[in-house]
Amino acid sequence: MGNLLTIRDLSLEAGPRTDPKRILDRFDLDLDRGEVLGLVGESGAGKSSAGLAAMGFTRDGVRIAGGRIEFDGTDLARASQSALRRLHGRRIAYVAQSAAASFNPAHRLIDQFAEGPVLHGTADTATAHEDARALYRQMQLPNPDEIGFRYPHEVSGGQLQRAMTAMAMACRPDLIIFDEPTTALDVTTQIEVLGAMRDITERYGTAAIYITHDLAVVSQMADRITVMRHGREIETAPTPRILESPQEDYTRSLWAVRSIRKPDATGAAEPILTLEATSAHYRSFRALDGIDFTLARGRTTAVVGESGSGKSTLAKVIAGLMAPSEGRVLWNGAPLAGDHGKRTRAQLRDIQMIYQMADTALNPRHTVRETLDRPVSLFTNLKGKARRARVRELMELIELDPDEFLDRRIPELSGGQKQRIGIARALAAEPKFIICDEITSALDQIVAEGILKLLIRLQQELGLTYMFITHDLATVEAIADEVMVMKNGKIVESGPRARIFEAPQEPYTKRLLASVPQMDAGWLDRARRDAAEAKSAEAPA
Amino acid sequence: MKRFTGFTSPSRRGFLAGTAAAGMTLGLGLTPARAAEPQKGGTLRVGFTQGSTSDSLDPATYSNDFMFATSYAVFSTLVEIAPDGSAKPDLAESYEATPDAATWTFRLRDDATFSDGKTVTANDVVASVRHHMGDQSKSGVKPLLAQITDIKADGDKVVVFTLQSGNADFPFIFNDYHLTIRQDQGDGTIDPDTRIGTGGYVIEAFEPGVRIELARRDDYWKEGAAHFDKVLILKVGDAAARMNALMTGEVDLIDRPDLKTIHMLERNRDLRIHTQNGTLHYTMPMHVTTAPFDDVNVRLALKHAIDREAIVQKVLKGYGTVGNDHPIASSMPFYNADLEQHAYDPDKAKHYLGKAGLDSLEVTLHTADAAFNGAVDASVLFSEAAKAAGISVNVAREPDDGYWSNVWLQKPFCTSYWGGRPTPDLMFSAGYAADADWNATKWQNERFNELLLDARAELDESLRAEMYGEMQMLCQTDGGALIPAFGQYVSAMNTRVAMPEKVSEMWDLDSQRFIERWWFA
Amino acid sequence: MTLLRTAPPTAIFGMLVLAATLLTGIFAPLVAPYGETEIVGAEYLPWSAEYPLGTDNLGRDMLSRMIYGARNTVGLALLTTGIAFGLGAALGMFAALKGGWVDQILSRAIDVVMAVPPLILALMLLAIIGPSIPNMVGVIAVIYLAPVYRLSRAAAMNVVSLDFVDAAKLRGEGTLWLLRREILPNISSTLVAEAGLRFCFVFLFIAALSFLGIGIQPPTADWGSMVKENATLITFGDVTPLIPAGAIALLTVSINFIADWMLHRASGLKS
Amino acid sequence: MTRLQKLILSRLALGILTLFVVSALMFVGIELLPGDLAQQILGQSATPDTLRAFRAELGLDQPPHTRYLDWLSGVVQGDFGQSLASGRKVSDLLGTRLANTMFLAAYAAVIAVPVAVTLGLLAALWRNSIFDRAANIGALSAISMPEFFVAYLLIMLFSIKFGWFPTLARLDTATGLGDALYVTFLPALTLIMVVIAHMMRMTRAAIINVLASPYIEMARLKGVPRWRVVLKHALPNALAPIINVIALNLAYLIVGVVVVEVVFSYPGLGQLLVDAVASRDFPVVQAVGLFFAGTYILLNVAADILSILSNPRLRHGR
Repeated sequence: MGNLLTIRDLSLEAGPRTDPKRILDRFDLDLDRGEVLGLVGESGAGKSSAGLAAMGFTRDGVRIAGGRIEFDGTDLARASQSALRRLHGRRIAYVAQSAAASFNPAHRLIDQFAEGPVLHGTADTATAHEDARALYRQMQLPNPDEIGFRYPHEVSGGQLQRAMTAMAMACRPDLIIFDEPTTALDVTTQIEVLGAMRDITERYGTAAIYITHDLAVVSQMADRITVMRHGREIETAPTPRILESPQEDYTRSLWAVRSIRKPDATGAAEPILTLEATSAHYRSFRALDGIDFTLARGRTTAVVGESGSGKSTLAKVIAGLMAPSEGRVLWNGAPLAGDHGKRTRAQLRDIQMIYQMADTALNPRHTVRETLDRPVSLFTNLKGKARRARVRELMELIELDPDEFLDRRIPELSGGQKQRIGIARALAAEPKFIICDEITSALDQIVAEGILKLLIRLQQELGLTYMFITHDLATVEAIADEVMVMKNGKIVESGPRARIFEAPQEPYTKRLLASVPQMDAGWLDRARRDAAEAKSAEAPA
Repeated sequence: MKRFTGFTSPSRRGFLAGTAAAGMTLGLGLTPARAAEPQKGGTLRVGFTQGSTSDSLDPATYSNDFMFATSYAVFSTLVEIAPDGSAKPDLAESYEATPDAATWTFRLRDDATFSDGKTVTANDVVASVRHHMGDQSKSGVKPLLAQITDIKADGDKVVVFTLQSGNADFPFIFNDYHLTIRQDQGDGTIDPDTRIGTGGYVIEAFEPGVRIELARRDDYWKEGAAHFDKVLILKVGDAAARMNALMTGEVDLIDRPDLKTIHMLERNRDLRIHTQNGTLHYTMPMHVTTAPFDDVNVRLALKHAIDREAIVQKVLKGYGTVGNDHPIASSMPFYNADLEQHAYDPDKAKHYLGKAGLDSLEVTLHTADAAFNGAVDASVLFSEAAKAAGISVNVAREPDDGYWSNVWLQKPFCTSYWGGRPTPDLMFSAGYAADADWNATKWQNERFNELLLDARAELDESLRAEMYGEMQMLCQTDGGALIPAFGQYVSAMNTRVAMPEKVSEMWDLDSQRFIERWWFA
Repeated sequence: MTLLRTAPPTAIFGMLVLAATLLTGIFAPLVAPYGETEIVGAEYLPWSAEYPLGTDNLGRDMLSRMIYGARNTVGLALLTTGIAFGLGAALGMFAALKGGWVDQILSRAIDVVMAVPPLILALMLLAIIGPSIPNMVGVIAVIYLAPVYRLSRAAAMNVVSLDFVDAAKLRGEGTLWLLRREILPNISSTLVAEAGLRFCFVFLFIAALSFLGIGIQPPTADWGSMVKENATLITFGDVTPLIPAGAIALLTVSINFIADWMLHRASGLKS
Repeated sequence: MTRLQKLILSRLALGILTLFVVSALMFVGIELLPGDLAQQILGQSATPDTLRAFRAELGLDQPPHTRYLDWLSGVVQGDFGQSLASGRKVSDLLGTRLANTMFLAAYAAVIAVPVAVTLGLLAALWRNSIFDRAANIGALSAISMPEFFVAYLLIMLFSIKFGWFPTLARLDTATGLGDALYVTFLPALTLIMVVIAHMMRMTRAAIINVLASPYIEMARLKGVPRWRVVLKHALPNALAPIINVIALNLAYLIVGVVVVEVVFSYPGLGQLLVDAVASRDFPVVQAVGLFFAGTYILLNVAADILSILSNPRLRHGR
């Protein structure tokens, strides 16, 4: 064991030296040649820092406080900058989370590919270009001979991620660090990327550290899995064993989050919101294309689709942030103005929205109290003491301690806490209908789970109607009564949750459902096969 | 002298070329270098403060030193003011008047030629003078020519002017830089942009507001004049830049050096400061028709409440002399030296206030540095000094732009200046006569106006002296103009520049005739 | 005070200089040995115990003039910068928030202001309305409002697209609230950092106006004018003008140290 | 028509509109100025009679809008009219001045731009090093001194103390390019010192901003050396702000150098404009004003276009 990479007692620190924050705490790791190790944990667990440390690299402000990083006999923790530079890209390569951000927008893909080999002297430019085409082909990129001559912005996200993996392979390194490489991708794209990555590492026998928060994904990729929390190793074991019999409580809790199910809705429901032949345009681009549907009071409707399918535009149109170019929106049977400025205060109050990014949805310069007090004062007649009491009550509704949190500023909260404040702010208006726009996609699974449970509870207590926009089908399964599948601004299929999940009619829906990662070992191969078939079936669409 | 003795210490010697010893040059401007005999040769390079891109050769538009000097160098006048203050024939060979001084006959020189070789004729003179007359004229000299009822060419070389009434000082008018002579185009008009003149120099290059290059005419008809081979006048508006250029030897002569640092310039033994008196004076006209200035005692109180010495010292940095509330400079003919000098005397001022039946007085003085450089400081000094006499002078600062149209002649008490005139008659007629356009005080003294007319037509010098003496007295005691100081002209040059023993003191730089009168030693 | 503890030495130096300048300015009459325009002795007296920096061309105490200059110059520059930033930021944020034709009209108007050379614009405007101190402050504020507008509009554009602004709009918040409570706090650090540099430019602009004779008028003590008044001395090797010029440079550098640090902190907060 | 062409056209159209507004505003400004050309030229010696004659000759007695429209119709036909004050054609008047201004601006720019960008790059490369700090303090000191003062300092050193360079930048004495460069060295140096600081700081800031991008980390993790990271990976992506600040400073070099022109008695457009405003010579003010505004607008458009060309995302727009 550990004949390629051995990390022992590694500690990383950040912040002032007098009061340092531990990012990694006496962390150990062993990796064989050709082995793939999965690093799993929530955000802030130190996964990325550990991955970068495996290259002997720390981000600005982070320093190595102790320990060794032995790569093939060299201690990277003590190696000189030039020694590290000779290793980077050549023997240890890195694949970043967002290929769109990690490719230099000013250079063509193939030039960025060739830069490493030429610098390291493993190839001249012509050879490198030839090799690039070969690797692009192996990564199953379309037009492998010419795609390299495009600029990053001209290539889609999934293709970029594969091109980046190809770039990492350029010097045929001994080790690749994959840092959440598919997190930013749609599920359907993810399958192709994962498959290509796995193929190429297997083909060249490259060892890899695969960092992710998605258990299902890591179970497809890794030989062994290390679970991390708070910069420490919790548990390490071969993949099948850790899936079947996790030893630690924390590991078990990670496994358990996929278990909520909302009770099935019963009885007929009256309509609350109706869209009639609604279309919306961004200049000439038709983002919504003749949408017709009715939402039922007290129910949760999930709107599912890949990015660009028109989900968020739909939310904007309903909220009044974007006027529809055709059709109309009816609220309780009455037409709703397209522009929020022309809606009545009661209408504004009735329809609230919770946003995907809690970071940008809450003004970072305000305190929690200011954030909640404002809608309370605007939408209710409460004054003075009653208003203060209402703010505290809202905090209790979202299960945060008023005394502890009310006077904190937004940046001092964690992601989940911010999202709860976002919910509280919506609730402050005492709405009837809440649009939830991808509200859990930026959260870790355990946290997301808490939010979903909270929403279910609130719905039952307050009789709210939700429209739940998401691309995560697991979330849909957990919370939705009705499901609506969107693609290219149109509704592909809609119906009760059970029917959609159990008997999808449309090929696109089928493919979408099949793309959801499963923990069983054979899922990835199966899904790649299915996806290929489904894609050919829906090709005319 | 100033701090930083290290500047002249041996270790720093040579910091400025030729500054070496700290020996001070002698009294200001008293010892200009003089070569026994003027010599020909050399290129005189001059740095001038004024000069504008809007300058043109049209004599009707001359408005700054740059063009005055150019005008005198390239063109000539019928008459020039000699260093002794008299009117000396120039293009004219002689002039004479009828006994009533109302008809003047000018005989032109036979040898005077234009730079294109043509001789000067009477028609040229008539056309040149007419250029400034008539409804269409925009010339600054137009008011002075209004007295002419007729101009006639009498043959080729004689011009006869007929005036409305007698004017003994009439020839002095023809020293005016506007009235330089151009060729008649044959139709009684001149080409305003012509470069063909009768002066000692021809224009080689002219960039308005930048520079003019002059070259001496080999066929210049005047003896003992135009010594420099070439002359270059540069507009160098910034005082520091002018002084730098003089110090580095890029120019030989500058006008208006920065008075703040002139003491530093004096240390340079290669340089010389030249000062000369002039007719330039600073005034504070009061409208005698407006209360409280309509009371002569109030006027006298104010005239005694101003500290003239302080203004000369602080505002003019010593480059000036105190004024005596009349506009006649000591260098001018008929100057009345017997008048008692008005001086700062708060008690006397109070006395006059009492005579006016007042305990205290509050007046507003409108001012701007557009009136003259330092006008605001002078006003502030006045205000400080007048407090002792129980007079509060509120200094109201006006915008520089539009000062002459919005303040001067409009506000009852303001600051102003006069460049001066060569004779008392011209001075008084321009600014003090009852009907003068620029009677800035609206003063209507009967005796004064009567004397003005009489003296003008009088050809007897001693009688005139008496009359002008009385007019100066009337102006001083009864007039509305508070004239605290006469300015001196200051220039700086390198020691090669030489000039005659006595220079004309009306305007700066030998009354702007330095180009043809000065030389390199 | 943790703020001060984390400040780098340059920023601390900057704050000390700024504080000293402000205090000197505020308490000028108490600190200065002589009056602002008081003529205390002969002209150009050398440095001495009595006149620590000597006297100037009119025999006024240089040190006292410097001290009053701190009040006039810094006060004016602060006031002008303040107005330019207040108005410029307000308009810029407004344009970013409203977009559409409001943005177009404002932006084009600002284009026009920026297309005229600032010195010429100041020259003309001051000639039209007269060169008093309030007018000068107004004119310079208008001129410097333009770049501030651009900056704040660009910065506000980034904020306006954020969800919390949408959320506020959906609450039915008024424009004033959106500007003041939602946008301004999020662009203030950018503005503050820019204000440092702009403050210096205003400072220098006033000095340039003084140079051309339309700035702060004598006898008011002002560092820029003092440099100008004594500038000719420098060619004679006299260091007098270096005193006010040095004061300007010191203050400028100090303010920029502070601004750099604030910018650094602001960028640190973002990540 | 490509997107780029469309953008250039629309920006130019907008620029012409802005020019028109600027000219109208300048005209109104001159109208509002106290006094007119006749008053300014005749000064204290003006009498009502001469003023009237002068105004009639210049056409100043016409109503303002008539004069403006006359002028405008001339301009549209390429005739900028005559200087009211000297009667010379405005185009002649501008000719040498324009050449002088452009010469000095080009001189300063050719030196200042590469030096500033290089210094900025080095400061970013060796961030927080002694060099960085020294460059930063130097730059701040340079921008914190009034430019006329910088000029006087240079004159004291190079003209008066060492006697190396003339204090009057007289292009008319220059016989060749070398000579011209020599006589205008001090004004050029003054301008260089003034603009370098700004451009350098901006270059450094832009590079440092880009250095925080993920693709920079990626490049470093590929083993790319630091200097190459800055030059090859950061610089191309920081070009837009750098180009913008260069454009701004070029505009300043052409438009904002009145003070330097005064100190060195350099006959450039700035002084011409100040003179023309002072004498209310409206056609000259308009011509120079329009040239300045046009320069500013053109440089801005050029900066926009170059920014786009430097950015493949915009260049190969979707």
